[in-house]
Amino acid sequence: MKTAKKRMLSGNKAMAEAISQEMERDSNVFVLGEDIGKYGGIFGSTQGLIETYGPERVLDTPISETAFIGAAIGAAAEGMRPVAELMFVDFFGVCMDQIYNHMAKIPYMSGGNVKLPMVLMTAVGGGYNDAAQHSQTLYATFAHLPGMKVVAPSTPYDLKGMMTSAIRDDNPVVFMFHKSLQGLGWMDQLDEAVGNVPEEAYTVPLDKAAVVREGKDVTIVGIQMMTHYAVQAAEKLADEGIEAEVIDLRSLAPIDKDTILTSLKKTGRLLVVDEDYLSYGMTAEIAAIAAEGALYDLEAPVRRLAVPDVPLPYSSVLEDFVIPGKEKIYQEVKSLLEEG
Amino acid sequence: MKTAKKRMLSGNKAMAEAISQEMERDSNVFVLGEDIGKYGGIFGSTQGLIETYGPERVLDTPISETAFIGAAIGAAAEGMRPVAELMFVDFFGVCMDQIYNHMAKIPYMSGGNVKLPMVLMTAVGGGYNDAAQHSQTLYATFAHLPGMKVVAPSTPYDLKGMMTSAIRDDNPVVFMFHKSLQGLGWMDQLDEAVGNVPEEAYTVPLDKAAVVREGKDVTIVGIQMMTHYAVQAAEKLADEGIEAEVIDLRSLAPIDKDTILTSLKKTGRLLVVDEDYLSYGMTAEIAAIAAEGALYDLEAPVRRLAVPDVPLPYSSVLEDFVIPGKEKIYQEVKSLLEEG
Amino acid sequence: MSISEEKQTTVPLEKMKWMYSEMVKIRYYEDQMVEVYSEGKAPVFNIGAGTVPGEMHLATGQEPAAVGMCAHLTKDDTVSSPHRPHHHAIAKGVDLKKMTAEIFGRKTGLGKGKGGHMHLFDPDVKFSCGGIVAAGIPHAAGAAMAARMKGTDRVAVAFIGEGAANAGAFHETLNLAALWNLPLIVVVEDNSYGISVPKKASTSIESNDKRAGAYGITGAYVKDNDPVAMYKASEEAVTRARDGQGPTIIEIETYRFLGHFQGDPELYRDKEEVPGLRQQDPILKLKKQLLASGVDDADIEKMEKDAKQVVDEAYEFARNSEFPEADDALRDVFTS
Amino acid sequence: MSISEEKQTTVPLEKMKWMYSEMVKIRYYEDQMVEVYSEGKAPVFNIGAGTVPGEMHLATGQEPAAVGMCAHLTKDDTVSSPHRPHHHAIAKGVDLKKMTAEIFGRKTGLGKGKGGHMHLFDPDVKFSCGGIVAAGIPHAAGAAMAARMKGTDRVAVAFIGEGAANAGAFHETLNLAALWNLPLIVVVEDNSYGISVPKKASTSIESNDKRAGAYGITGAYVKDNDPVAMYKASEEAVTRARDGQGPTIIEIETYRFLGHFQGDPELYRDKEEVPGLRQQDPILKLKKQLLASGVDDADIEKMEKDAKQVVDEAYEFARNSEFPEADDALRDVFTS
Ligand SMILES: Cc1ncc(C[n+]2csc(CCOP(=O)(O)OP(=O)(O)O)c2C)c(N)n1
Ligand SMILES: Cc1ncc(C[n+]2csc(CCOP(=O)(O)OP(=O)(O)O)c2C)c(N)n1
Ligand SMILES: [Mg+2]
Ligand SMILES: [Mg+2]
Repeated sequence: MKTAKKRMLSGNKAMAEAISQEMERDSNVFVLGEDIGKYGGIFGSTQGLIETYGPERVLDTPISETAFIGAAIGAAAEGMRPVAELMFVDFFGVCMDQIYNHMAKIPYMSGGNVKLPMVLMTAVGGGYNDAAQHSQTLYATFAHLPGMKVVAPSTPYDLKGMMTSAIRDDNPVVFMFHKSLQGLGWMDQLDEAVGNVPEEAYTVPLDKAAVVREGKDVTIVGIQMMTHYAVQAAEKLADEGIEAEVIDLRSLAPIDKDTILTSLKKTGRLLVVDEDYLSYGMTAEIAAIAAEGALYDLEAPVRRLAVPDVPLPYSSVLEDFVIPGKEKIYQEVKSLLEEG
Repeated sequence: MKTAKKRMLSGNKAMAEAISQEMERDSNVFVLGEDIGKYGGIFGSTQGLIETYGPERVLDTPISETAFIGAAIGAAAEGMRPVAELMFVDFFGVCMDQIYNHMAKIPYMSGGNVKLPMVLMTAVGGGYNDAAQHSQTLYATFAHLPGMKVVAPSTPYDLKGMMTSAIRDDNPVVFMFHKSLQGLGWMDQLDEAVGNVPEEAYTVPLDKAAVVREGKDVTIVGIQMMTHYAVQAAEKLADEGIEAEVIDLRSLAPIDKDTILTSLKKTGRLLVVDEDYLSYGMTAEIAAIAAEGALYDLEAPVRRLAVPDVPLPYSSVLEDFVIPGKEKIYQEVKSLLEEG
Repeated sequence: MSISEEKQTTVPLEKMKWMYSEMVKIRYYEDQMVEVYSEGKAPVFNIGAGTVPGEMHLATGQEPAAVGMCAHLTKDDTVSSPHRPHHHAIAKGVDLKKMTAEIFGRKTGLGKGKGGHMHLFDPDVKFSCGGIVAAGIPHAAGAAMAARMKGTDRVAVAFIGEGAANAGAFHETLNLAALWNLPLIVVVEDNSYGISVPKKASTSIESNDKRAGAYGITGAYVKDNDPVAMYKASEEAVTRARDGQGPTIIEIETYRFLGHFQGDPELYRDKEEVPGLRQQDPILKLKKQLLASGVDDADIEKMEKDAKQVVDEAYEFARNSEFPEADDALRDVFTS
Repeated sequence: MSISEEKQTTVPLEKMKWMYSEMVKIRYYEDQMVEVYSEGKAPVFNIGAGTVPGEMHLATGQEPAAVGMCAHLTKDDTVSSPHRPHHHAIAKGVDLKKMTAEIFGRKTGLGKGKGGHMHLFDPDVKFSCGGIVAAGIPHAAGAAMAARMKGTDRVAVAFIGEGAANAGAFHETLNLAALWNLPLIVVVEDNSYGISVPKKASTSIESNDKRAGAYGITGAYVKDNDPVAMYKASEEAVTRARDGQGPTIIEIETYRFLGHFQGDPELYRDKEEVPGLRQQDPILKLKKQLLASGVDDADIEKMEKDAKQVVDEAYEFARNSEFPEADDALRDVFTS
């Protein structure tokens, strides 16, 4: 029996704990990627694993993403359960063929006869001036293509629970973790990057959004950092008597339409916030869901906030301008409430 | 002076003519890709070029998409104007890093100091049972990522005019041509794949949609094959007194919002049809544009028709089921008109 | 290193006969496919029409690579194959009925009609193929990893064309496999072309076994499309892999009797080339060797008849199978 | 093939002096960057804070590769560089003020603050770099193609780390360059690590010059981080390229004195390793050689002073430059 005392863990420790527990539970689970051994993963998601499970189950790879992700696919087809790390999601372009043409399609093309129980985990997100090739989230790039579940948890609790679900799932899961929410010692120290995490293994579903704040005046949908900024903005709005409902999407594919539509029925107003690019992005999909399924509930045009179709610029002044933050969300909601 | 007589060309001949005229006009233009020499391009887009310009300006490459697209970038940075062919868009995963992290971002990252005047042309589309790895359009995959213009012309006239514009443009342009609209001898012979094409060089803008059929009752937005199917469906609807306005999007990025919003003001109803995957796709973006900019014009919820988030299946019965066609569009419009 | 050509292993007669009948089966299978593929595509050829629509890449002439290697594999060893997969599938023992039904787009197919000719998966004999050049190499490496992790002596073989050896996946995977000492064999079938591009216009060295040196592994070259030489080179490579001595690259000189795909106008090669190649038909050569080894005409006829019968039954099965329901298209994206 | 080590070309004294002062400049530049980078990151290290935020990969100890090669290049030759670019940029003659301003995120920077430390572009001297491992190799090949198409004798050099030689882009591009006989040189800087992964855990052979054999081109190995040996190997390679004799791979054994990036805890290497490497500082060695060649202390002091002054001025310029306007972020996506 656990004590009621809260057990606080950082995001990356929560992930590493999930992986470790699943490795303990199932000898078919193994981990591979760049610098995931002694280094423990650049963002700490594999810390401690090599010490516990040794280099046979925790494999540092060469800089050969196509080879090692492809090998994970081949191993999964034989019943192993690999967890492969693509260090930054920004690198997807060197190995996307393996991800989307093979990992995501083989189960379907085989008529369900080949299962690929594997997790591709990858770091997303900007906000620390790592510029155009190391700051993207690319949520929609993955979520647009069928055959992979795509999740992006926002809290240590969900990072652990959804990682456990992902490893136990018999389908390929792309697991995106946000660098700023890992609780890294060398990044901005955010309260949101640390949270209560039960020690025992538990699962969180891979297809459910969460209402993280209830409200009646407007619905704000976000994911990862944008969810947290939305909550912060909502608190500020609350001081002015505006009650925003904040939804943490958590899963990009499959997407939980019901939670969104239910909320819109109540609030009649929608702001979608995304750290990914604006056009053809998550904000578009959710706006479309609203236009299809909640048109008669909407009291004002849908609003979208996202990176305005520019690569992520380096300089702080520029990056701050393009990535939505608490203040922009606050302003956008204020202006949205004046309409309609 | 040209005679008024119509000069009918197939889609691929129209493209090849544009490339040839630009090679003639500017010695910096050259072409590279797999089987683009003697074979003339698998889909005929480079036919006749090697005969005219020789193997020094028309380069057959090894199956090394990262190398040759990357080399095109390097050559473009030095003032050349390469036209590179990615044989099927489905292969993007082996070279997407070069495309989206370098071709699309270097101009921005260099503060505009490096220009990359290049065209990446690629074949898209299904409908001939080439299955999951050779039938995709991936429109949104490219259009979501900033820094490239992404166009997908639907007629021989536009194929020539937009290719000419693309080659003359100082920015990277992804030029998608639809296999079924090339007028290939070994594919289904479609009337739409042949059309009037002036002999002299001309340009068609890379950022304008076209209203290809006017109507007042409903707006159907499509691109390439979906535009043609929409027109066919519109003709059938016209027999029943329903006047559909059909918009050929032509350019995915930048997207021509005005043409869409203007049409919606008139019709109040929107159906978006896409040969790409449904979620996070072009249908989402256009639905979002409507939800943001035409909410008060909409008399009924927006409708979307697209590949229902499954890989493209092989068997005809299955493929026909997932790719929208004339009949589905017709049905969808009928049902849309009953609402609201 | 290159396997010494003088080395005289003798090939057991049973294996010779197996190779012969498999080659006949493959050849007959492909010949039938030429016919079936053209059904419904006349008078105007339309790739999307007919009994078997879509692209069709046949392996007529390339049988030796498949049989010489698969003679050493059990159903627990893994094979990955590219867009030209029938010879490998047949030699590996893929269920021929289900494979043919898949190519016919039927519900009874290996992938319930979802995969098609380029996407055949038979987990029972650990066979897979795919339409993206070189992409199967890492899959085989992964199977080789799994074999090791599970403590077995299984091996994995990736068949590719010579054109594929210039793709990044080739290099990345061979480095990885060499580094981790995986039981992986990459067989490069040099049929002189990648679609229309001749090898000398795609490959900066003469043959890809030479690239073994870049990974510190063994390379072997098999010339003249010879199934017996392929058998021997494969034997050494498979033995080495099972013994934990790491990967091998085998390149075999082979012949593509047909176009890249059915419908290929083949304007890029000399009209005389194929007839010349056909004169060196590996099946006829092996037949001569069998006869010289004392197998008699009747035996051979029986083998041929049996092989053909299996193929006929497979086509029959496919033709009589039902199509999937349209909305089956929505299933099998995820398993639950 | 490997360049014979005995071959005794003499290096002109002017070139030796140039290399020395560039190495000093690079070293001093990086030393200053260590300081500047830490500004605003104490007491708590936060990568996104301070004068220079974001990742920072310094080249301290790796100067020989850059100067030995760039000594043979003019501003019309092209250099592509990876995520660790300062030494190459400086040796290639990139505008140091604009480069530093870029790293400071200022409007006056090479990319108006949009690129940052990993994305420096100076078309005036044909320099570029990028943050994706191995991605710059094909860019250099493209520049080499352009050089040929324009009928010039320009060459292109891609600098990469030893870790990058296992990426697919390396293989694809070298095959292409060999095939097309491009004036391309790939310099592999073996600093023993790709982040934390030692070379022996990433690379299946001892050194990457050996991989030249896989493309039928020349490979050369430079040991001991020796700028003079690098100069000689580069001279041969550049001459070969200008003469139309095709590509070369040069691998140089070099030393990474610092972590992979600033802030790297370096738990994967022995505490004694770096002090040992520092004892073999290539700058000190070259200084000795210069002194032995008759250059006197005063000359050297002057060179050092001048080099440092240029660097100081660049930092000064950067520090005093303005930041871009926030909405400049929306410009330069497309040119019109
Ligand atoms: C990554 C990728 N690029 C290009 C293609 C198109 N393509 C299919 S087969 C082929 C030629 C393959 O040549 P080779 O590897 O020699 O095999 P062969 O067809 O001769 O059996 C090409 C270019 C592809 N399927 N995948
Ligand atoms: C395609 C890709 N994979 C991974 C990374 C992450 N990464 C950045 S530098 C680096 C190590 C590079 O090692 P090496 O090539 O030896 O260069 P060094 O850092 O030693 O100079 C890695 C793995 C990347 N930037 N790009
Ligand atoms: Mg071939
Ligand atoms: Mg290194």
